[in-house]
Amino acid sequence: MSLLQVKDLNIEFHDHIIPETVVYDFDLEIDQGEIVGLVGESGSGKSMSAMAIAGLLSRHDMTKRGSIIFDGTDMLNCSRDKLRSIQGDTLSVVFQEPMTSLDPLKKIGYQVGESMMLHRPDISPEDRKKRVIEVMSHVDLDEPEKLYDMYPHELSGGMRQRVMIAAAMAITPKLLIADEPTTALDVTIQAEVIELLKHINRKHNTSILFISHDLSLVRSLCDRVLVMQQGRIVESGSTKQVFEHPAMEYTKKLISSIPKVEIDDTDC
Amino acid sequence: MILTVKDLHVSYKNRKKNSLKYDEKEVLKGLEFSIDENEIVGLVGESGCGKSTLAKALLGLIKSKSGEINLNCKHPQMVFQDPYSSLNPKKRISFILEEPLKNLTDMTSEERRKKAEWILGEVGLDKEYLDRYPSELSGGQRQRVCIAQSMILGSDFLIMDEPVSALDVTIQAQVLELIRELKIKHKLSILFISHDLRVVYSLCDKVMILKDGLIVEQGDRDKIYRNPQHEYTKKLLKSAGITI
Amino acid sequence: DKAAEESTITVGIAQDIEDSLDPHHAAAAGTREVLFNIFEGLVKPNSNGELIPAIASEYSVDEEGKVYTFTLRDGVTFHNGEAVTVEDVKASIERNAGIGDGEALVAAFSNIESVDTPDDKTVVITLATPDTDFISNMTVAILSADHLDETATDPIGTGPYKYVSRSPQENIILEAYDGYWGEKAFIKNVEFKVVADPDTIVMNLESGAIDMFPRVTSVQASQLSDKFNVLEGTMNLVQAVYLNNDVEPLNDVRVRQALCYAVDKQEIMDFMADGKGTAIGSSMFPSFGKYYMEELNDVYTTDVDKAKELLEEAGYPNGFDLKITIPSNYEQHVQTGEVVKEQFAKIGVNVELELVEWNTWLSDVYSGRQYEATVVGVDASTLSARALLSRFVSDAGNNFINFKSEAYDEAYNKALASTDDAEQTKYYKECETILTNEAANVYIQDMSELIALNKAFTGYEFYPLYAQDISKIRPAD
Amino acid sequence: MIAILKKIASAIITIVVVSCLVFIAFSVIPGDPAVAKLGTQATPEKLEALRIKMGLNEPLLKRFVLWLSGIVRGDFSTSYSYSMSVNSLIAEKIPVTLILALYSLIIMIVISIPVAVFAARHKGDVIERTVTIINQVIMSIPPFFGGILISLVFGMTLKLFTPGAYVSYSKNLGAFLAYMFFPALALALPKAAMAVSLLYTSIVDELKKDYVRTAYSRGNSTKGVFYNHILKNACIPVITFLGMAIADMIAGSIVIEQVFSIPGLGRILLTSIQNRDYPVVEAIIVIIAALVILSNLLVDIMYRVIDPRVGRSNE
Amino acid sequence: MNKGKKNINLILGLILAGIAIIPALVGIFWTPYSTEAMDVSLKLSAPDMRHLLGCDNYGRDILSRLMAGSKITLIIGIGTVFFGCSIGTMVGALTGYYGGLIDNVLMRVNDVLFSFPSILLAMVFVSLTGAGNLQLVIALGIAFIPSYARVVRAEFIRNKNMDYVMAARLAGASNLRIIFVHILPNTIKVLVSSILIGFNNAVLAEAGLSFLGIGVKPPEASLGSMLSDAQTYLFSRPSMVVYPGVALILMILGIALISKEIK
Ligand SMILES: Nc1ncnc2c1ncn2[C@@H]1O[C@H](COP(=O)(O)OP(=O)(O)OP(=O)(O)O)[C@@H](O)[C@H]1O
Ligand SMILES: Nc1ncnc2c1ncn2[C@@H]1O[C@H](COP(=O)(O)OP(=O)(O)OP(=O)(O)O)[C@@H](O)[C@H]1O
Ligand SMILES: [Mg+2]
Ligand SMILES: [Mg+2]
Repeated sequence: MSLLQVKDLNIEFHDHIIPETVVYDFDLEIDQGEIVGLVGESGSGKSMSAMAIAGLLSRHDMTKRGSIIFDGTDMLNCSRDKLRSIQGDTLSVVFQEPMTSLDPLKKIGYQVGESMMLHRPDISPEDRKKRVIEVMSHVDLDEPEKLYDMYPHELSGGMRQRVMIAAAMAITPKLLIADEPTTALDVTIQAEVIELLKHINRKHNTSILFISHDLSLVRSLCDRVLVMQQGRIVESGSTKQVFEHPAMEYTKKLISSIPKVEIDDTDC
Repeated sequence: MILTVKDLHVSYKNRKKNSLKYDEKEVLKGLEFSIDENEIVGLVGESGCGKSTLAKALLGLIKSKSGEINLNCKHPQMVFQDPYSSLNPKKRISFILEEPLKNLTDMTSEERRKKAEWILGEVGLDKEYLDRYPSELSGGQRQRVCIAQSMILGSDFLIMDEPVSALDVTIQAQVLELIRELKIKHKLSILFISHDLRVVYSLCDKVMILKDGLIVEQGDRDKIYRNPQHEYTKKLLKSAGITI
Repeated sequence: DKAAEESTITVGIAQDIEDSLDPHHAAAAGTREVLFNIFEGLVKPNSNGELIPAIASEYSVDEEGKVYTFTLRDGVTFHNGEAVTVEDVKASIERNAGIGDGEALVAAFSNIESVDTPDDKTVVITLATPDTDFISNMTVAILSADHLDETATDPIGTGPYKYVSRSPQENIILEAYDGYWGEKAFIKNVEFKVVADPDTIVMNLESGAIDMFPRVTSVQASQLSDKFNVLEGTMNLVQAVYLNNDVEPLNDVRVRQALCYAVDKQEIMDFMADGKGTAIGSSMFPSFGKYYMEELNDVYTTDVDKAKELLEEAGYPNGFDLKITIPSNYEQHVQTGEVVKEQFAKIGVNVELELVEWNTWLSDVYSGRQYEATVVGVDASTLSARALLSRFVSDAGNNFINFKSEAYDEAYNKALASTDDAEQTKYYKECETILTNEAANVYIQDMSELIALNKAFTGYEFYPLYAQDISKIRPAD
Repeated sequence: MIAILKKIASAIITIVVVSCLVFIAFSVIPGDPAVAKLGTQATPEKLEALRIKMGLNEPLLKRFVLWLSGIVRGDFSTSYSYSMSVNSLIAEKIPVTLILALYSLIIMIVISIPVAVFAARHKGDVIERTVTIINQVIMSIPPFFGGILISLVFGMTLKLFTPGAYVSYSKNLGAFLAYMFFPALALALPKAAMAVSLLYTSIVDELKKDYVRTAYSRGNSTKGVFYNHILKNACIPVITFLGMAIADMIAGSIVIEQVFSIPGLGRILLTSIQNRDYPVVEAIIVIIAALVILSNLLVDIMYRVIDPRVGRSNE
Repeated sequence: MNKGKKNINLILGLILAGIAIIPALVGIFWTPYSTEAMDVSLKLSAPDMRHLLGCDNYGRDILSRLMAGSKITLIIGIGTVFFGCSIGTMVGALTGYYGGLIDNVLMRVNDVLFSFPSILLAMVFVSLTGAGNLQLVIALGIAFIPSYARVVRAEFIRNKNMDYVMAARLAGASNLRIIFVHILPNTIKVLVSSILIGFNNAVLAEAGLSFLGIGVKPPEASLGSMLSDAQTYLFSRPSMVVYPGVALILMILGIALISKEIK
């Protein structure tokens, strides 16, 4: 059985007078060790779907229908305690904005170690610190001991994103949801983060749901791709298939809007 | 030459923590380049390397420490990096567009209105947008308004500071198309700032690579993309996935 | 009385002692009434308004009224245990007379020519000019001769209570003096507690934070529960709309009379104290029985038409504008002012009330005499008619209303000169009548004084002077 | 550290400027302390004598220099109306006012944090709206009136304390603190209401931030997210208010001291203004200003302690 | 944001403020009875058909005095805010925009003012100039300048480096034009809420000064002075305390609710 099974997920907001559906009939399956890409224009519902999967959409003014089974747990109907025991343990999230997604007043070390503190209370603080530093060095952060006592604002965007990833990887999850982890970063750093994700996937066999609107990144990282438009999945399939033989107009448009650099043709 | 720059130094003065002294941080350390008429020059560099600083220094919005800037253009204009903060949220689009005309020409209000309608058409927006506030526009539309404002005086030199990086891929493509068109139609010279090598390639005639306050490489687009000399350029191209 | 030995009473006072603890330098009425318990003079007043011997056991005056001879009482001691000597008396009186350093602290004392101590029991005071009324000044406190300068910080007297401590704006604590020569105080500990906010008086009384408050208003009194007795006396002051006799149009006697006809004293008392208080018609209040002339109250009965007529005669048919300056800290005078404003409006006199701080009042109105009219109460510092009447002599330093009348000056001087009591009283009464007929001021009332006293205590006595004699108060059974 | 030293230096300069202004203001305003002291007994000769005794006849500059040099030595000269040095007069009163202000600061903090968190957790509920309304009503009550109501309710009706029965701290510290609770409450309530509404808004703002989602994604409970992450962040904008609140509390104590018969700085100040007892007035104003400046300095330092970003990035 | 809820608050605020302010507005032109005429026979009389809220200790119609008192309170509140806000805004705008020496000097002055608690400043000022509505307005106004100056200055500092200001400069706008035409409108939002808070504070401060006996001049009344006068009757005629108290609370509450929604 696959690690994650989402069927007919619908998300509806009620905070305006007319209810607003932002995700329709979302279907998704991810196997252990698989990297799945989710692309689509801004506002197409990528983040909403991902947050629903991570159990982070629990506001009064919205409803979710369908089913999300993660690792045998029904994420939509289980108790909050059950949900909490999964979040940060077997399922972790790396968010879109590394600049704002870290608590500005907590030290890096605390934030990386927080899920370990919450889910592995038996680990002593000293051990925890050791492990945190270890994880931090795994994501190629230099001088993790020094970083441990620093605050987010003292780090560059790339470093913060690594910290986010380290925090998500602190107790090796089965599924890592990465919501546009590179959008805010420089090209050179973007490439490094992609390498890092690949590395994690290979080393721990962690499944990754990679969300982006940068098609070139998706192409270089993912095994499978889903394309979303206005809350619906309009196309899905293996990366190669979708990029080389897009079925939908929309997908074609997306792919064609990547500025081309046609140097390859000329002799060099 | 519409612009020549010689040995430009720019620095920020800041009071650093735990110090009474001003801490001078030199961001640009001796730039030298020029821009021809009707030419788009791309300026590429990682975040924080001083691209926006250079743009503002060229237009005199921040003081440069030393060096020479020769700009043969009466009212050079700029499209700012962030379309959200570069439009006054309390003013209607019509006010924003007419502002340069009001301050720098003696057109009557009808003439100004006409001109605003016309320029809005040029950037592909309906004239009904004139009565809207910036908050009622999408990011792409705002960026068009910014471009429109920068062109309304008819100046022939523009600086565009990452005009597309805040935009969606599909809208990005539209805006780039617009810039191409405008350049041809109005014979503009543009300093185009971006960190996206792909975008730069698709638009510019010449490219400059900025690193650590210095231009490490500059020249014709194809020359640089095909045959990068500097290590940093190579790294940039590589991480952008542009393999040779 | 043994049970009362350790008893305690807390007395609320509206103002802290802010001038001085030294009785010779204390000026405020609020200070005098507290210090009354600590200090005594050669004689002291009793509650009937008579002077009784105190530190002196007896005294005599010569025929002419020039030489006063006092015999010290045996066994009078200061609170530090030392016996009072003639040197102490001499030093105290000379200090007030300014003998030695020039300036007399009390105007009447400048008349003293010499203070002699023929033996260690006798003090002889010789005056420059005869003054039969001088004895009323002999209530001045007797202080220890070698403690004079420390009195301001460590007051030592001979009274029934001795000073223990004070905390500015908080309290003044006294304790019964065991060595007191006279009838000893019933209550051992007394705390005078400053209750600055009048609106909390009732609450403080009801909560038990204070046991007694002199001078509650009738509204406050009406709100008290039956835990309290409300004793009624008079404040012994002359409340009036004092008029600056020098300014237009108040320099015209008809205008002043018109104002007198315009006020309705009863209405004022009704508003302020549910009718309590005594209407007065001149600068004298009833507790000075001998000098008080009730008939003067009816010289000007409220008569709006008459008032208007007088105004017309004086050339103000449409009235005029009048600014009444009132010290804002005296709520009862402010209230009176508000009522007077309405009453004057009926005859076309348009009043503007100007509230000023006490200090501004002192400097602008009282010393500077830059004002048109004011509402205050004037009290008497000694038990003598002169205390009230001397200020209206044309050239008196404290004649703040600029009253000028030759007839008055003459009558007053005759009163001073006369050695016969009946004759003197006659002249004083003449003075009062002149004040009334000249309408020097718009006299209103001697305000009623209501004392709220917890029923746990009894024995309170009113004095015709500012005094809270705690030594008479005793626990009720 | 140097930044803090600089702040301290500028605080000291401000205090000096305040002192000069105060002294000059009270030297040029009308109103003669000698008149005030002598009252109705004043005669020109007596006044003159007293003025000389008080040193009022000296030239302004000389008096100012004398006064300032006194202050530098910590000597505020002698009160006109009380026969004691201003120092000993005030030394006795400062603790009263300070404790009142601190006490109410503590009450304010203790009340406002849980209430604000509670309201924010129930955002949109009836509970939240009730809290908001009660809050608004409390903010609308003039402080002196609030004080009277508190005496009435807690003192007269519930008999939890005896209005007016102030006990000096030097006599009985326990009774003093017990008595001061209600005045402090009266002083704190409106500020607490203000703090609740600020903190509430701030928490709601923080709730929208991304790091909250991150905290949830790690498996934090709601309580954990609120108290571990949001609260500290939400406090930052409120800290500025804290500085102002301290100032307001010191000023507000003038009124509250009057209502509750507490002999603190406020009471002395009021009567001294009336008595033209300028040495006292000047001293108290300088001290209050210094306290306010000091508390702002503390707030500044607090910023640095709580928020690691302050002082490291530029303004 | 939920529109429905928003409107309820706004409407409630308008109603409450209306209850308090409309009588005040009417009070400018007309009151049922004279606010100063006294009548012993009506002293402390209970409400009846002729005197809907009864009469006070001088037999004056309480309703009329309430209307006039609200008017004075309103005038003082508005006057204070107007005075403090206009000067504070100027100071804040100039210091925030130009920075440098002007900023340093004016902000020091501001700090000095700020370090006097407002009520203290007003007390000293009133003791200098004497009581009176104008004096009160000026005294409180001066006391409130620093708070406005701070708010506006912060907004100007935040705004002056924004790209739209640079754009305006490129468009040839002068400094003054940038300050007043471009930046100032962007501070309105913040300013409005501090104006409303300031109004509340002014009203409360006036009440406090009345309590200390340095407020309006009797027989004129403000809600604060009525409240403080009526305390004497707290036990015997609590309603006399209730009326001005409620009027004061309604006024402040209403305006606070409105200000919340405007935010
Ligand atoms: N509270 C809300 N009420 C109603 N609609 C909402 C709400 N929050 C988000 N939406 C809508 O849900 C849709 C999906 O948003 P989502 O954040 O998933 O987009 P996205 O694909 O992640 O876009 P981006 O690439 O910009 O991150 C958007 O149209 C958005 O407007
Ligand atoms: N007002 C300022 N004061 C001090 N330092 C500044 C200021 N503005 C920018 N800097 C610094 O100057 C450097 C260059 O900034 P600049 O905005 O020019 O970068 P950029 O190349 O435009 O970056 P980006 O691609 O992110 O827009 C950065 O390190 C930045 O931190
Ligand atoms: Mg998203
Ligand atoms: Mg930039």
